[in-house]
Parts: sequence; C-alpha cells; structure tokens
Amino acid sequence: MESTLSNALILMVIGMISVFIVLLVVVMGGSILINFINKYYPESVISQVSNSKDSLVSPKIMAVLTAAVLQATGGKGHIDEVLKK
Amino acid sequence: MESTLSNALILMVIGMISVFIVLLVVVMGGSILINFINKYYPESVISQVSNSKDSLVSPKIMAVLTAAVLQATGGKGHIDEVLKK
Amino acid sequence: MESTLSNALILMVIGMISVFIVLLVVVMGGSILINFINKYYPESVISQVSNSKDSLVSPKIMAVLTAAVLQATGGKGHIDEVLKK
Amino acid sequence: MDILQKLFEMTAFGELISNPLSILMLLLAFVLLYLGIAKKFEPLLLIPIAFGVLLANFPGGGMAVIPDTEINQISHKTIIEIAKDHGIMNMLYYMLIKTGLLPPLIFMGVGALTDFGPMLRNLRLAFFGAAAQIGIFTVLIGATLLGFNLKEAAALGIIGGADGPTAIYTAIKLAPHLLGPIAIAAYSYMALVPVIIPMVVKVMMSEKEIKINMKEQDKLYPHKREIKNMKALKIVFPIVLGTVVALLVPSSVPLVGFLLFGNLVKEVGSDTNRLFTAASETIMNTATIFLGLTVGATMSADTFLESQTLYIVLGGFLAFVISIAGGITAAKVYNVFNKKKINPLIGATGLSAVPMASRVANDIALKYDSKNHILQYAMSSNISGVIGSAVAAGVLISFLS
Amino acid sequence: MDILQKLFEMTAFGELISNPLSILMLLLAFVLLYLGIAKKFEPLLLIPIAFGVLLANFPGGGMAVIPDTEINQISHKTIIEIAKDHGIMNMLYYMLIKTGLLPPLIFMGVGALTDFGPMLRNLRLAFFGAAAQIGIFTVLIGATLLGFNLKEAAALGIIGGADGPTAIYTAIKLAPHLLGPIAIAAYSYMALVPVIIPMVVKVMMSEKEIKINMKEQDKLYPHKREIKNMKALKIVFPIVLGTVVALLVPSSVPLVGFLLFGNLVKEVGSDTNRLFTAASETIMNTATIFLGLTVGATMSADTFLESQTLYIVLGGFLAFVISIAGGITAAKVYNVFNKKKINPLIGATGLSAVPMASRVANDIALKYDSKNHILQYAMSSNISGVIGSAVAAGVLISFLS
Amino acid sequence: MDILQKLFEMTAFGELISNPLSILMLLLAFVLLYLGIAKKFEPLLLIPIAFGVLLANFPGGGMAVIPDTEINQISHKTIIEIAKDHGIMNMLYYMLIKTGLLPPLIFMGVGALTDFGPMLRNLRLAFFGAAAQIGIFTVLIGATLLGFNLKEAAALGIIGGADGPTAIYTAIKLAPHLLGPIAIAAYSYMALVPVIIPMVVKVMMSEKEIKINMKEQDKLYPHKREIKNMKALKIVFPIVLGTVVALLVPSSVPLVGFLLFGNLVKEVGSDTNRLFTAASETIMNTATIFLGLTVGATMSADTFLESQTLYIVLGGFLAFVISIAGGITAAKVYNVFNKKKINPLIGATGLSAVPMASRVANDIALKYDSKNHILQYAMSSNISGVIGSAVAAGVLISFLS
Ligand code: NA
Ligand code: NA
Ligand code: NA
Repeated sequence: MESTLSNALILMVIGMISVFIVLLVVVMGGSILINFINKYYPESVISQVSNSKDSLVSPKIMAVLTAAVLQATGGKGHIDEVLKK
Repeated sequence: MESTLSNALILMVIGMISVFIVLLVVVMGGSILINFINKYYPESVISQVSNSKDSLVSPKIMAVLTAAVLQATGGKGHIDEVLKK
Repeated sequence: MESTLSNALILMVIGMISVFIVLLVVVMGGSILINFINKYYPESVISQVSNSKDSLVSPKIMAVLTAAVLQATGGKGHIDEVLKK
Repeated sequence: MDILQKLFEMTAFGELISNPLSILMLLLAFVLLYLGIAKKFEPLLLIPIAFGVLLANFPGGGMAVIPDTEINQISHKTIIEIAKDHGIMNMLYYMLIKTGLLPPLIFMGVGALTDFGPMLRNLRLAFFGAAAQIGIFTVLIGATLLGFNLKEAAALGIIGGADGPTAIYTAIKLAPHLLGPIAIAAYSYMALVPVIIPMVVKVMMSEKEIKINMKEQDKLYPHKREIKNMKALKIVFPIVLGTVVALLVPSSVPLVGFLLFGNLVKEVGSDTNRLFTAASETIMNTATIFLGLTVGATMSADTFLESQTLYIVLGGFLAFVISIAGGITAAKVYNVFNKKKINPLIGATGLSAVPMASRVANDIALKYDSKNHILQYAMSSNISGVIGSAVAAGVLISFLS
Repeated sequence: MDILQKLFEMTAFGELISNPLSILMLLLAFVLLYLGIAKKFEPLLLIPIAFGVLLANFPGGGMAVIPDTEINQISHKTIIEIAKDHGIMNMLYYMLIKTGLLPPLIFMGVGALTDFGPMLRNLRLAFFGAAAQIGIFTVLIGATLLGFNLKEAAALGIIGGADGPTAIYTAIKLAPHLLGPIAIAAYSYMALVPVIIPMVVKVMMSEKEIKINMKEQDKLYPHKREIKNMKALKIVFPIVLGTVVALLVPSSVPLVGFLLFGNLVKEVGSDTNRLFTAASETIMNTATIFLGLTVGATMSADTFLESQTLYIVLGGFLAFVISIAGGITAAKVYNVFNKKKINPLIGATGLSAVPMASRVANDIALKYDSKNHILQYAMSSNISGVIGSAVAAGVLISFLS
Repeated sequence: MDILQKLFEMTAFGELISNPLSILMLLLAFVLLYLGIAKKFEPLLLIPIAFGVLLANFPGGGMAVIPDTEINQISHKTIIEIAKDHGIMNMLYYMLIKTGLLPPLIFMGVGALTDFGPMLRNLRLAFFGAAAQIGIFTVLIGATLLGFNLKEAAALGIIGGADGPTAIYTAIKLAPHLLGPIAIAAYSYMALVPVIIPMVVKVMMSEKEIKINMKEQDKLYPHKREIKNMKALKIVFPIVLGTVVALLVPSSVPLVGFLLFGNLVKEVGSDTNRLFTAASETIMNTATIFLGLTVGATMSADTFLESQTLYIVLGGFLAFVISIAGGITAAKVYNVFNKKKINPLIGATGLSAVPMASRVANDIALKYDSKNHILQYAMSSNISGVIGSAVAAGVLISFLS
C-alpha cells in the first residue's frame, strides 16, 4: 500500500517533468524551426493547396459557383467557403 | 426421418408464431409510441436535419445552384433535389 | 551456382515467352472481340454511363453549372469537364 | 523441349483437361455476368459473385474457397496461416464470411438506407409482413422430405425470406456448404420479383381485389390520429423496435440490432453524419465487394454441380411463390372480417425484396386503375417483411445451430 | 404446451428474470442515448457506445464482450474461433480494441483534422498544455489511496487528459476491465466542458484576470517575428514534433506518431489528398463506429454495477477540475513574473477537449468584455494539451505495462 | 537521482547511443520525406513509406516490423498475440502485407482507374508491352551472378516491371526480407521516369526515329476497322482478358484478376457505382496508407544498411534502363520488317509506370516536332506493360515459391 503510494508519487514527478520537458522542447524547437524557415525558405516553393477539412468543392467548381452567384446577385453576393454539412 | 419431419413442423409453428407475435408487438408498441410522442412531444425539439441517402449537396450549395438556375432560366427553372447518379 | 545461373536463364526464356504469348493472345483475342461486337452488337443496348475516374459531379449538376456559366459569361464560356482536384 | 513442357505445366490447360467440369463453372460465371450486366439482375451482388465464381474456377489460380474439414482444420488456423496455405480468397472468406461478420455489417447499411416513415404512417399494414414468411417454413418441410437434413432445409427455406443478407447469414450459420447456390438463388429471385409477383397475383387475385383503392378506403374509414412529430418518432422507433425484437427473439440480434443501429444514425441527422456515411457508404460498399467475391468463390464444380443445387433452385422459387401467396391469402382473410378492405397486393409485398416488390405491386394496381397508387401502403408491409424474415432466421438459428 | 415452453425458452424473458440487473443496464443505455441524441453529448461516440451497451445487455443476444481469463484463453484464440465461440462483437473487440489498433487510427484522423497554425502563431502559450495534466497524476494518487492498484489508478487518472482516444488507449493497455466506464466518463465530461470550465473559473479567477486582453498585450509587447512561410512550417512541424516526442517518450509513439502522420498528409496538400481522405474520413468514421459499439459492449451488469464505477465517475470529474485549476494556476504564476500578462483562461484550455474548451474560454472572455476574442490564443494551449496528455499516457504505459 | 535515471531510461537516448545506426535510418526517412514532399517523387507512396521508416527507427517506439524466424514463430501467432507481443505495426504488417492481401486490393483500385480505351483503339501496339519486360529477367540473371539466390534475384529483377503493387507482391512472396528497399527502389525509379527515359532515348534513338509521326502513319496505312460499340467492348474486354491471362499464367490471377474486376465495375457504370467507389476510393486509399506505413516499417538499420541494399538500388536502375532499351529495340526491329513505322518511344513506354512514361514519351516527341502527339498510342503499350509485368511476376512466383 505504502509502496503503491510512493510509486504513484514518483509517477507524478516523472510524468509532469516529462510533459514539461516535451512541451518546452516543442516550444523551443518550434521557435528554432520558425527562424530557420524564415531565414532560408522565406517564400513557399511547394504547392500551396493544403487539404482542408472543410473544403467540399474543387477550385474550379468554386470559381463557377462564384461566377454564378455574382451574376445571380447582380455582383453583390459572394461565396467565401463551401462547407460540408 | 419421421422425427426430422415432425421437428420441421414444430419449427414452422414456432417460427410463424414468433413472427406474428413480434410484428404484433411492433404494431402495438409503435402505436403506443405514436400516441405517447403525440401527447408529450408534439413538436420537434431536436435538430431537424436527417441524413438523407440521396442528398448530394449541402444546403448552401443547393441555394447557390438554385440561384444560378433561376437566373439562367429567367426565373422559370427550379431545382427540387440533386440526386446521386 | 552454375545451376542457379542455368535456372535463371531458363526462367528468362519461359518468362519472356509467356509474356509474349499472353500479349499476343490479348491482341488477337481483342481483335476477334472487336470484330465480333462490331458484327453482332454494333449499337450499345446497355446503359451508357460509365464510372469515370474524373467526373466529380452528376450530369444534373453539370447541366446546372453549364447553364450558370453560360449565363455568367454571356454565352461565351463553357465547361468541358469538372475534375477532382 | 523441357522448357515447352514446363511452359505447358505452368498453364491451366493440363488441369482443365483433367477436370473439364471447371469449364461448366466458367460458363456459369459468364451467364451470371450476363444476367448482372445486361439484364441488370441485382448487379451490385451478382457481378461480384459471378466474378468470384470465375476467379475460383481458373485451375491453378488458387482462389477457390476450400471447405473446412476435420483434416485440414482451416477454421482453427490463424488468418496468416490460411493466407499462406490457401491464398487471400480463403483468408477473406474465413475472416469475413465464416465468422458471420459481413451480413450484419451490410444490414447496418441497409438500415441506414431504410426509411421507416411509410411503415409508421400505415402501421397496421406492417402486420402483413408476418404471413408472407410462410414460404420459408413450407419449403423447409418440403426439403426435409427430399432428404435434406434440418439445417440444410432451413437454409434452403430462408431463400423465401427474399432478403440477401438474411439468407446469407442463415446459410453461413446452418449450411455453409450450400452458401453459394443459396446466395445466387436469393438474389436471382429478388431480381425476378417483377415476373414472380404478377404470376402469383394473376392466379390468386380477382380484378375487383386488384382495384381495391387504399386511399378511398382511408377516406371511408379515416385514421384516428396523425403523427405530430415524425422526427422524434423516427429516432425513438428503431430503439424501441430493436428492444422488442431482441427480447422476443434474441438470436436475431446480430441482424436486427445492426439494421436498427444503421437506421438510428441516419435518423439522428447531422450530429452522426460521419457514422451514417461509414454505415451507408464506406462499410457497406466495401462489405458488398468482399461478400460477393468470396461467396462466388465458394462455388466449385464438385460442390455446385450436384442435384442439391437443382433442389435449391427449385425450392427457392417455391419459397418465393408460397410467401407471396401467403401474404395475399392473409389480406383476403382480413377482408372477410373487416369493413375497411385492404388490397391483397399489400399482402404480397410482405415478402420483402425491398423496394422492388412495392414498385411491382404499385405497377400492377396502376395497370388496372391508373389512380390507384398503393406504393406508400405497400412499403409498410414490404419493410416489415425484412423484420419478419430476420426474426424467422433468428428462430431457425436459435433451434438448429 | 411443449411448443409454448420452447417459445418461452427462446425469448430473453427467462434470463431477464433470473438476471434482473440487465434491466438496469438497458436503462443506462437509454439514458446514454438520450444524452447523446437530445442533449448532444459527443453524439459521435456516445450514441454508438450506448447502442453497444444495449446490444450487449439483451440476454441471449450474444453480443456482450467477454473478459479474457485464464480459463477461456480468448486472447490466444484465432479470430475465427472467437467469432465462432463468442460472436462477432467479441471478434471485433479482440481484433480492433484489445490489440490497441483503433485509438491510434482515430488519432490519425484527429491529426488530419487538426490545424497547428494557431499553436505556431502563439507558440509560447503551448507550454500551458503541460500544467493542465496535473489532474491526471493527482487523481492517480488519490485512486491508489482508495484501493485501486497502480494500473487501474493510472487508467482512471488519464480521464483528466480530456482526450477520448488517449483515455481509451491507456485503459486498454493498463486496465481493460474498466474500459467502458472510463470511456463514458471521458466523453461525458468532455461534453460537459461548457459546464465544468465556467465552474472552476468562477472559483479561481477574478474579473480582472478574465478581462486580460491578449491582443492588447500583443500590442504592448509585440512579437519579434512573423511567420513568413506558414505552408513549409506546417509541413515540417509535425515531422520535427514527432521526432522530438518519440525520442523523449518512445511509448507515446503509437498515439503521437499516427496523430502527426495524419497531420502531415493534410498539410502536404493535394499530392496526398487520397491519404488525407482515408485518414480523416474512411478510416476515422469506420473506426469510430466499431470503437463505440465494442466499447459499449464491454459493459455488462456484473462489471459495471460496482463501486469502482462510482469512483471512476467521481475521479474523472475531479481529474477534469484539477487539470483546469492546474492550467489556471500556471498562468497566474507566469503573470507574477512577467510584464506581458496571459489570460489564465489560456491555462484552463490546456486541458485539451479540443476545440470545445477553447470555445468555452472564448465565450467566458467575451461575456466580460465583448471585444476580448481569445479563441486563437486558447487553441494553442488547447492543442498542446493533446500532446501533453499523450505524453502523460506514454509515461504511464511505459512504467506500468 | 533515482528519478532522473528513470527519466533517462524512459527516453530513447540510451538506445540511440548504443545503436547509433538508427540515426542513419532516421536521416534516410527525412531524405525520403523530402523527395516525396518537395520533389514530388510518388508522394502517395513515398511519404507513408518514409513515415513508416521514421516510426520504425525511433528506439523504444516498438513500431519496427520484426522478421519472422524459426524462433519467434510470428507467422504462427494469432493477430491478437502479434499485437500484444510486437505492437500494432507488426499486426498490420503480418495481417495485410505478409498475407499478400494489399497489393491485389490496390490493383483492384488501379483497374478501376484504368481506361483500356486507348489500348483497344491501338491494339497492336499493346504487343510492345512484352519486350519491355526484358529488364526483369536480365537483372535476375545478373543478380544470381552477384550471389543472390534465385528468389532474391527475381524479387530484385521485378523492380524493372515498373509497377509498385506487382513489385511489392512479388517481393512478399519470394523475398520478404528485401521488401523495403525493393519498394523504395520501385517507386523512386517510377518517379524518376522523366529522367531515365530521356537518357535511354538519347543514347538509342535517332532524331529521325523520334520524329516518326504515328498519326501520319495512320493516314498513310489506315486502320481497316473502327470500334462501333466501345461501351460493350470495354465491358467484355476485362472479362475476356482475365480469362486468357488466368488460363495461360494461373499464378498471376491474384494480381490480374483483381485488376480486371476493378476495371469491370468501372465500365459497367452506374449499376455498380457503389463497387467502383469502394474499389477506387475507400479500399484503395486505405490500403495505400497501410501498405506505405508497414513497408516503411520493415526497414531497420541492421537489414537496410547492408551491401544488398546497394545492389538493389543499382539493379533496380539497370532493370529500368534495360526494359526501356528492350522496348525501343523491339519497335526498331518491327520497323525493319514493316512499311508502317512505329515510333520507338511507343516501345519505351512498354515499361509501364502508367501514365508517367506515356507523358514523358509524348513530351519528347513534341520537343522534336510540336505536332507529333503520341500520347494515345503510348498509352496502349504503357497499359499492356502492366499486364506484362504481372504475367512475369506470375511466372516467377509460379516457379520459385
Ligand atoms: Na421477408
Ligand atoms: Na490533455
Ligand atoms: Na511493366
């Protein structure tokens, strides 16, 4: 029983230290990474399109829909995004 | 052989009785359920949208398409539903 | 070692002969098939719609989009195909 | 010359000559493909089944499902061992079919595509889904007389349930060696419903009966109540229905439970849209491919080309006919005792074969009276016929397995 | 009479009478369905879990998950044998859950739906995802005092990680017999975050603290750098993050590795769109259905209706509260030593429960000052809280399994 | 101090120091990720493979695939035991890859995305898919001279088939210990086809040959027939083609059979749309993720960092080059004996690597004559090259496994 408790306490110490160290390294590593990319790759060279969880339609359809809405609303309407229901 | 036949007959009796009882209970239970909901929850309080097997497009796209078609047909055309092919 | 090499050589002979025979039969069989279908089933009797890897939208939506684009471009624009991104 | 001999030994021609019946099976596969593709007989199932027959009967292809025996002990091997010893088709068969997994998963998709609305609107008609199960048990008795044992006879009879996953599930549990012909018979006769129902109707129903107009009857003897909150009702109904069936016939839970879970995630709506998509598309489509291919692959010349297959084909047809006749008779008997008449076509659709049977019944009614739309009424007994045969399957499995 | 007796024996009523506690479990299932459907408590998980409870507790349905014991040796059976001896629900459970497969697969989907953008823009705030793990370990200690062994106590504590897949994965590895109640507690409290966070905030935070405006602080003490190439950063970040976490806490690789793979295929964009769809839709939706149903099916009357369950419910609640309080305290301590103040609500969202916690925190802030939008800031600690609890789970599994 | 030591032992640093070659593997993973993401080398496969390498080589992560040995007897364990003893990555590998399941499933998707139209329109050109398999067998012979045994040599040679699933399937069957490098070599060289084909063409083809205009040849020596019913032809063709290949080379059925089933459900059209979606999206995308991750996870430092890997890299390259050269030579030889000339680029595309090789050939032709569009012609030999290498794989497996 007592040893269970002491083990639980040790687990808490190790666990919280681990979490803190990991997130510290993530924050610091992320920071280094940002600086590195800012310095050496300031502009994107690879494809710009990222998989968005929400985009339902291809850019092509999007353009068509936008054109349709613009026309239908006399230029007043617009579409920002087409989301999945 | 004879016992096989008699077992088959017993199976028929039990099987048909089961089917009749189950559907009787379903009809009666369903009826009670309808009356219960009519009495205590006459109006829907939960989200109205149900997963339809046929709806291909979100309401938002639907609205856009409807607008486009209205415009394109000078207000004569309309869309009722967009079905999966 | 020597026997491994001779086995490898035999494999090459059998393998290449197999590939040639199979593709020969495919070419000849395909040719017979084309002639057969041209002769006995010159016109399609079964449903015309094939699953295309590229078609994103149903014919119905396609028609709507086409109408919208025609309208939006004053009859100048058109859509050939709507491809998956 | 050695090389030419090796080349010949590699091909399938040697085996094909020593086992010429395989050619008959290949021809059967082509016929089934023709029926599925050109005649549109349940193409979603018949095409994969036919292709499975094709793959299984190429000599040397290693794609035929091998029956589990005392000697090979396949069903005690790990799936890795099965794949190594008997190939991927056996792996898929023993993992997905022999375990009974796929039929409930397909039933989940069926549930997600089923709308209980018409049944709830005409709840009493659901009762006629019961009488139309009589074909199952009649053929069961007949089959025992022909020498089938009880399990085989039950698997044969369940074809009369006119429901694919139910027939396959029952066959897996009671007579896996008959799975192939039973599945093909079930799906073929479901595709032939537009022929079978009119045939039985012609013999059993008078023109006057066909012209019974349900809507007019409703006007003459109106419903006492309307449904005020269909949305709530449709959500609660599968839960209640599942509970009732499960308590009365627990052995039908694998089928009915998954059916109603699929229906529930549909009716809950956008909150469970991901689950609905998984049930009605992802899982169902994938399960259909694997079910079709593996069921087809169970059919080899030595198991299929037997007199049993002929009996299955005949018995399945009889089961359909008797079920339809049973449903019609039940409606006629009801009409004797009630003022408000029911069109006996509503009894016929208790067969299930959703929604084809309802459409066929509707077409017949319209042919005699172009204003007599009975589709919504027929759907009620039609859908309850699915429950009915699942319950019948549960009873059979409960007593025989 | 023989037939009537057979009929009765076929039904579940006999067993229900001899084992009346099943009725309580059925009622529990109905309550959970009500919470999931009408109250919208995490419906994607709670509805399948509840339906699993329902299916498992129909007597005779054969859908209950049976624990692995020395005697039945289930986990040494092949899946074909498991399906034959114990039905498809056990087959699915032992194949997908007992193996620990589904939680990482769901994490892959979570990764594909996670945007690390807000975290990268406010990277320092990510550090507050650490303090909010204190509830896990505090409750672990408390549970050992109540007589739970270390493994059980750890599985109980991990509820405080406020992350479903992590809690389930840890419970599978350390205390599979407590899986059901732990999963339900985790998802229920995640659904109750809009109640729990305001409660803790009310006690622990002053109005002045709630009104700390992050955007104004940013203007007073501006960032030194901007991110010039977010696209490249978002692609490289999951790779680097994964490497760092894997080297520091290798036992968290199954969770964190799959999470970051999912995120990577999202960020790469159209080149990996097929993988993104598989991770975020196909695999995730399917895994969610099977996870829910099988986890629900682990709950039978004799394992659920014990005092342990009550402790899990209480302990889970405490774990949530203490984690939130820990996050708030960490932010307060930070504010003592720094000029640039942080709204302690950002600490509270370190709990995880993404993105609900962030929305709740934002709502609280807006309630006191309608211009104080903190959502983007809260998302940083919120997402890092997911990493935090996965690391905590890794540590627990590493030392205890 | 005890705690610090425990903390250190939990991390991967200790193992990394004692096994520093893992670091090389991690670097390899980063290079592969770079090639897949930034250089767009077959990203759908290389990114998951690279991530699999990463996961497998984190010390202590437990994600490395362990070879099956006499001692550990992994392939006789149940998948539940494998997951328990060796983690989920081994479970996935032994269940999905070792069984040979995934390559046929991916081939089903490939079939569903393949259009046989161009091949049917230029059927004779399909014959050039044969000559371009010579690289497979040449490298097989070369590899035996370097000391590889026949099975390994065959697995190495099949890289020259320029078809991912075929190469992986053959490697699984004949030399699973070389699976990782073979898969990477196959996909990398397929990605490098835009470099390799022009290189070989430059050496082997004159400008005059490159300028052979297929359309003009068609006008000079017109086709005798047109295809009147392409729809029917496309439906019947996969069935006939499958039957022919299956009877001639039965061991290629798992690959070719699934390929043509996928193609059939595509061509049947809307009736089998659900099956088409399952084959081309659901199953294919899911299989791609698991194939990539697990193949990547087979690569650990001690198996990968050997001289064999170097030979595979070199041999794979040679196999590609020789196959392309073989195809070109075949077309040249044909041109000697026929008036109607064929552009030897059509021979080069017999390699397969669909459709990249055709596009590259088309670009080369257009570079020399901007009106010389050969894409449709190249697609014919290109697609038949897939059949060709599947047949070659079937022969190798038939004689060697
Ligand atoms: Na039925
Ligand atoms: Na957390
Ligand atoms: Na090839």
